[in-house]
Amino acid sequence: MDNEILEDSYTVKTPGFEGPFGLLLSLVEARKLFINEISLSKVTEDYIQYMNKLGGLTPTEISNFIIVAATLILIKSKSLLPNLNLTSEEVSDISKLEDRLRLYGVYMKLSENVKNMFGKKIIFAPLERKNETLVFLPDNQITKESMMQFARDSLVRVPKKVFLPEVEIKKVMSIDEMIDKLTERIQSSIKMNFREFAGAAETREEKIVVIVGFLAMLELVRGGILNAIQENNFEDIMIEKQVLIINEDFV
Amino acid sequence: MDLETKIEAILFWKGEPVSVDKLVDLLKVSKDEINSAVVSLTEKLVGRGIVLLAREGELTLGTNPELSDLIEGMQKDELNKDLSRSSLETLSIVLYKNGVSRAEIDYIRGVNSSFILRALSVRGLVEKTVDENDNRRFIYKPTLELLSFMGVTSPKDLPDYGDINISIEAAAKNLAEELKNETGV
Amino acid sequence: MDLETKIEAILFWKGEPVSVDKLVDLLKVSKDEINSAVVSLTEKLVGRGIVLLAREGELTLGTNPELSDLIEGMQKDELNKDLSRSSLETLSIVLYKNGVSRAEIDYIRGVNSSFILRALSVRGLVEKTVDENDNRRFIYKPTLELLSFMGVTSPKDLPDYGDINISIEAAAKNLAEELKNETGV
Repeated sequence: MDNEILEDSYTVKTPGFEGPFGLLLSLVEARKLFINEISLSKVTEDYIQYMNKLGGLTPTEISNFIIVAATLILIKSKSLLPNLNLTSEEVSDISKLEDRLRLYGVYMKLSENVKNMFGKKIIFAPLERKNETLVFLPDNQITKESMMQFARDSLVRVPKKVFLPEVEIKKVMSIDEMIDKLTERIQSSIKMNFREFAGAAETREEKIVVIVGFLAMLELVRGGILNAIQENNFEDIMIEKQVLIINEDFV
Repeated sequence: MDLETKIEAILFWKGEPVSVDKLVDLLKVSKDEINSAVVSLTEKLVGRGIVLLAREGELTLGTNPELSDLIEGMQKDELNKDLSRSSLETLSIVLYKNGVSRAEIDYIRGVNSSFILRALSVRGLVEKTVDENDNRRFIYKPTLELLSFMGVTSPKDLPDYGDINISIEAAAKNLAEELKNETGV
Repeated sequence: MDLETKIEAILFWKGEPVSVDKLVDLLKVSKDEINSAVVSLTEKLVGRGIVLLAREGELTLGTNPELSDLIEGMQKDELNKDLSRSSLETLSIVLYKNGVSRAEIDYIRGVNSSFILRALSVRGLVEKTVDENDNRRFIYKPTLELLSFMGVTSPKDLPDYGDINISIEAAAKNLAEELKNETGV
């Protein structure tokens, strides 16, 4: 049961996913599992491996994946070490992830309808009518000055390229800390519970191998986090694929 | 002339979406009267070459979706029927929620959607409007153009439209909490 | 779908007279069949907002003549209405870009501008011409009447023309590239 790590990873054929939920859902579905803690703990390694292989993502996109990875790590840790104490916040993170994944799944099912229907039976609007009456009807609001102002205003509202928002960096950095602490907790938990591992020496060793493997996995995640943060510590490094910021007041 | 006849004539003459407010103004009747005339006009048009497209507050006439191939064959302009993965995800949420904030879309998708929403808005498939219930926030709604590409005259005609709401309630509760916590950020 | 339904859809969609011969050609039926479908369509439309008009072998749909006062009033109303903020903004882009495609306006404004451009052109403020560099697309220009109304002979005489023109050009180009890959496949 616990040696899932040693099992071959399930492959997700094409990157038919857009974000972290898409990846996670496709991993769960590839194993024909339902969404719950058990299935999520089973796909954690696959998820992290995929995440580290994903290329060409912006730091913001990477951080979206990392945030989900953090919760998966909690789930996995709990499944490896049932007596690991999780904070109430961590417990709620886990149940929220399950709920969100189910919600995402609902919309992905619905998106099949959209995909099947879009552009198939179109309701056409009538063609543009030929100008019946040729008139010139200006408006006193149109002046040289007002037009200049409107043109300038529209330029102000054009989306700007932005860096990864500071909030995102903070979120990702806090996950780095979390992994630190978790590593500590797991290591001390191994020491404390070493004797409590039930069964023959063989099973015990197996368990240790699994946990050590998992700790190595945590290091991998940390690598991804470092990449995301480093790229943002230097202001002159632009996000590779420029992200547009949309001012909610306009558009 | 009854109200539905007048509405039909106005929509035909305009040839583009007309707001219900505008009809109220033009025809000097109440919103409720317009709405019930819309119901009977929709019924009268069953089996006709023309359908009435309606969403909250806006109406327009279009060709019967069953005649899509016929009209498309006559059409010169090329239609863009392609949807990227992120367009598809985002449109599904906007259509089935029929009015949704960007925060909710982000929450469901797990990624930032501002870029794709702008792209879909440029394409005329979604529209950003001020939330009637809370004028400090914006919601995204399907446009009549989107409905016409889907071949339905109202979001309620989408398959599985009625069934989804229950399964979504539980998650929506969590969402409300989540969003409350994040507004401070 | 029966023949009269198809004819109704085609006439509605075209919005201008279509010859019976053309319908024979499009629908692959005989002239007699068209003519009898026209008779039954005319009957169906009795008392509706739309009527079928037939003249010298050509067919077209129009609004019910009994509603002509309503339609005329609406037309007048519309033309005398003050321009909305969105219309004025769109007009300013047409002026400062001096020859702009609808897509470019859409990219800059972040929304689809087709209905607004239509309204501006009905009022004689902008005109749509075929792009000399690419005859599959249209560009919008300010009309001469608009320029003289503003007291300029060319958009170049507008305040800060050079500066704003360059910024708009650049924005349109950048945004077009950004969005190109987003909504499609």
